[in-house]
Amino acid sequence: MSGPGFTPEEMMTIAAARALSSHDVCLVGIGAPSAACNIARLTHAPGITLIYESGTIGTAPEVPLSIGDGELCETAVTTVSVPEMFRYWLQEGRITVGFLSAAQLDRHGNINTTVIGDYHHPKTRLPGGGGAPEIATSCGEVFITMKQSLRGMVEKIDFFTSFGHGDGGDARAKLGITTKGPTLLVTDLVTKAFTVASLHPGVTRDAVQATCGWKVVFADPLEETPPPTVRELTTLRDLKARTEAAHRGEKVAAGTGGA
Amino acid sequence: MSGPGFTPEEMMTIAAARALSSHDVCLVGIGAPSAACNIARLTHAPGITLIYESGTIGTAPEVPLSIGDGELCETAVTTVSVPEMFRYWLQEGRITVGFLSAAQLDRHGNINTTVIGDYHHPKTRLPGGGGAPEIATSCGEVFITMKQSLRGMVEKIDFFTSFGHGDGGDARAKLGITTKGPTLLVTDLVTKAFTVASLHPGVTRDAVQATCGWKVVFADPLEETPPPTVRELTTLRDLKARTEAAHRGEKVAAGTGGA
Amino acid sequence: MVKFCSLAEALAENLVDGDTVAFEGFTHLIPHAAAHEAIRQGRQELTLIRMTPDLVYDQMVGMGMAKKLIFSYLGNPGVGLLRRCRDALENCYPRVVEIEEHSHAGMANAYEAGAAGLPFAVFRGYRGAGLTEVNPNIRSVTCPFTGEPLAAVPALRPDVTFIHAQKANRKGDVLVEGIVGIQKEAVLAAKRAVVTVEEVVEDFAGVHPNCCVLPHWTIRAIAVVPGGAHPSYAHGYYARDNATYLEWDHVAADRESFRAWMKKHVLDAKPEVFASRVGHLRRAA
Amino acid sequence: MVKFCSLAEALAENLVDGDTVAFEGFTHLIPHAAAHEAIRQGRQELTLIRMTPDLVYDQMVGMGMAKKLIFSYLGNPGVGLLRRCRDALENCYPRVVEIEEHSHAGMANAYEAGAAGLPFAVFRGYRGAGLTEVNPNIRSVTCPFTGEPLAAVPALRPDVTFIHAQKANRKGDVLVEGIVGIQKEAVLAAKRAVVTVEEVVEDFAGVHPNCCVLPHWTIRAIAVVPGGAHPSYAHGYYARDNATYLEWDHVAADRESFRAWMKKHVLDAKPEVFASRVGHLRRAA
Repeated sequence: MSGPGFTPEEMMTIAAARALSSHDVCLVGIGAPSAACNIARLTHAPGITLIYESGTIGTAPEVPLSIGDGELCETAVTTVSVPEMFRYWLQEGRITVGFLSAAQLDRHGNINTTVIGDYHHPKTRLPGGGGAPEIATSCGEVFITMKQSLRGMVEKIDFFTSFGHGDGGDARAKLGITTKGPTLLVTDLVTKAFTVASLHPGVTRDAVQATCGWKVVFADPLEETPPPTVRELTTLRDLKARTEAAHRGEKVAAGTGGA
Repeated sequence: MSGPGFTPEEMMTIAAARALSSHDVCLVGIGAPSAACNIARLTHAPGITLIYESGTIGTAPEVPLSIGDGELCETAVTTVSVPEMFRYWLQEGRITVGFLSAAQLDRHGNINTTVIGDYHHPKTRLPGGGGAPEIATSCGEVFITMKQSLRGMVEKIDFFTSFGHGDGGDARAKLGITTKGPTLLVTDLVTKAFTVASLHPGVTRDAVQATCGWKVVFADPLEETPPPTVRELTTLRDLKARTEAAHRGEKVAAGTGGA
Repeated sequence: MVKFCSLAEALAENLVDGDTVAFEGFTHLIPHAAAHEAIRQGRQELTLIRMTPDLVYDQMVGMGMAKKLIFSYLGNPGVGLLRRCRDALENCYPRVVEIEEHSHAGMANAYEAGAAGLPFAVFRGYRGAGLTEVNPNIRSVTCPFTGEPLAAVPALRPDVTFIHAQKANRKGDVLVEGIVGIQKEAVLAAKRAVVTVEEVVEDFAGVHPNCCVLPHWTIRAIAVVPGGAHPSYAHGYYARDNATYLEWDHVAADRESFRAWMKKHVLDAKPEVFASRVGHLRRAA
Repeated sequence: MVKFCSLAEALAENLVDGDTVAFEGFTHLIPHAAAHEAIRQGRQELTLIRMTPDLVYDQMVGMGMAKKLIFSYLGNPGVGLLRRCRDALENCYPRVVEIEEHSHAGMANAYEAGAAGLPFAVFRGYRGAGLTEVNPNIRSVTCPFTGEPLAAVPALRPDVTFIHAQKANRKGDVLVEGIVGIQKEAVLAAKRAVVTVEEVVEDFAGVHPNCCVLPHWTIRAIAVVPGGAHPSYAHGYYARDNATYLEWDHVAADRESFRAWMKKHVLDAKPEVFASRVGHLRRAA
């Protein structure tokens, strides 16, 4: 991928942003999902409603560093308590799209962010589910973003933090879950539904399989993801620059004992 | 009862007010209970916390006409939603005293405000319970105020709107209810716990029995309720005058099409 | 998407015969104008939900529009009984009206469960209460940790909820302030929500972040009806018209005086009349 | 009755060894100063409850004060993992720490049930989730109307809850604004509540009636600790110190650097130091 003018991570965030529309009510996780949701808001989906699990509804942050920043509240239509967020807004099914990341993911969209190894004797203890177990089952559908790696995209996840499609088929329906679950996976290399729909510019089939722990199925015809537009890329880089400035700026101020 | 300088109704409200202290957190019904609670607040119990089921906590109204007046909110420490009121404040057991009135009352403090006659074919359909069924069981204790009459104080009530002491004894405990239930009944003639503790000034035992549908038990020694003090009476009459002025004033204004 | 339109249009598009409908407001912000529009448009066979049915349901029951009432307090607050409801329940006039009766706690929890998308609500209630014997929708669940039996009621999920609020902004977000009652839950529990407001403002800049704001995408239609809560009140706009509540006790006492009042003040009136009804109450708000 | 006193006194009187305690705050208003006081006073065998354990519980776990953790997200928000908690759970260093793990929805509902005085919470959750197999406190109840199975968790009822709030008034009422999180529920669910505040004001005149205010009779003790939420933030007072969260990732990576940092910044410090930590963040609030 020599010199396409953007990184695979940028392509991932932008491809994820493209999947959102102005009609969506989107529950935002932190990290890549937050960037994708805000890129969508700042480019083609100005009407999108962004909700953070800290209780802010309809936010428009400049620099979403964490899921509970003051700016989320200041720019929100309203800010509600955490129980209300999980009861009236998530559980009721008002959220059309939930955005999740994964430490481990399997081919059926099941997610592990809890533990590597045995739950009771962990090799690596990860943060756990937070809002994800119910985001995965109460949102209309779930979009997953993560960088491809053999460590992350595995045949069998170590712990079912968030239910995707179980072992496939009608596993969700069997549990009485009526929402769609994971419908979209965007990685640094591809955009896929259940099969790979689209290779990001310059990516080969071999490169996709080399970083994925399960046998990849490619759509036919297989498309190439349109590269980022200038507007998309500028918006993303501006957002990233603001985030880094916020970190750096305050660090400097702290170091000098600031005003 | 010739010329004691106060009416039996005034004595009732003032005797009820005296049962409250500054440490109480009191859930206020409308009508006589509201007057009694506010007399207490304006005389000997300035620290009392008054809560109205409309969601106002720590109110200090001048003219509490209804349970949801704007003034209740304006003078409150905070105003919460109705579900929160019933869940976090009443159900949890934060209220020390609930004040209730009754259309029909029996000797065990069971209250009917639902129906006279058969529930499905009512002779008189009354308003029903509102907040009372849970006030009766979730408040630390319950004070009841009502005017005595053979129609109201009956051997057997037509409907159990709010549970008092059932058929007596440990009926509450048998239902798993840990609160005290009705501990005080103040009428226009007497103040009683389970037995009549105190006759209001000028009232005879015969007069009490003549207006009560069950066999009245008098305490021994039987006390006489101290008559209203000047401060109590003035406060009560001021409150009443303000309430009537509010009614009348707005009626006049409405009639003239006012500005 | 939220639509700004006339009250007549909002009601015509969102309330149909046979609907289960809530006109909510807890003493404050009672949607009288919306209820009067439903009366003028002659909706029939409605299941009316409200914690405190109040004058508006006394009027709708008196006009024969209600098939069923779901409620917890059937009184004229601070005044007494609702005489048209009494006539219906005691004498089946003008028609038989079914009732499903709860306590306030039961209704509040049922709306909360509806807003939360749950099929039922759990709470500690109805202990020793006679309603458990006459209302088959009051059931019980057992705590799987302590074994305590608790009350269960089905969630309320109206087809339509009507509320009156202080203001909307241009995007259609709705602000409710003061005694917020059960309105947020009633809106979020409903399939469709219609809001009458005192006014529309450009935006909610300066409004406190923790205020009760209903985002525009939770609302179907907004109609501007100044005074639309009269004779109840709108905090910050006008005071409660207590005299009208007292007067209603006399109007509703008699079938003929009721019909005459309804013809003059509702059937032959329009939403615009509400503004003139609160003129003298504005100084007191 | 609420008591205004020093943080040292408030903590000494309200937290004892073996308590089940919540230091709550959802990114905003995290009670760092109170947690540091608990560390200085050397409380032991605590059961620590928090949705997002964050730096304060990483510190308390690292100091060996925690017998058990009840939580739903064990991360450094926006940064990564909590390395002292990892060391405890992966290597039992400095001691074995039991865990009871939930989802955010489970914890939020459990606090709500605690505030509501119920023994358990019902919600639609944990469907297909592995936590149901490792946490025996995740059970099920069946809707008595629809037959739907729903998740049940026991109510959270801490012995003590500590929160940080913007301000108290002279009577001891406490105001929380902005992202209010789970603080109201955590206070109302607890047997005792202790609040650190940025400042005490005469009264709350002008504060919106629907703001989150905890009445004085729901609080045991109030201590004024300006900056007491640092490195988290206090809406209207100072911004989040993001650099400190990044720095923590390095501090906590190593047992020695952790001990050295704790000695310097916690054990040898006093609550008053928090005010100086937020000086440079006030312009950004």
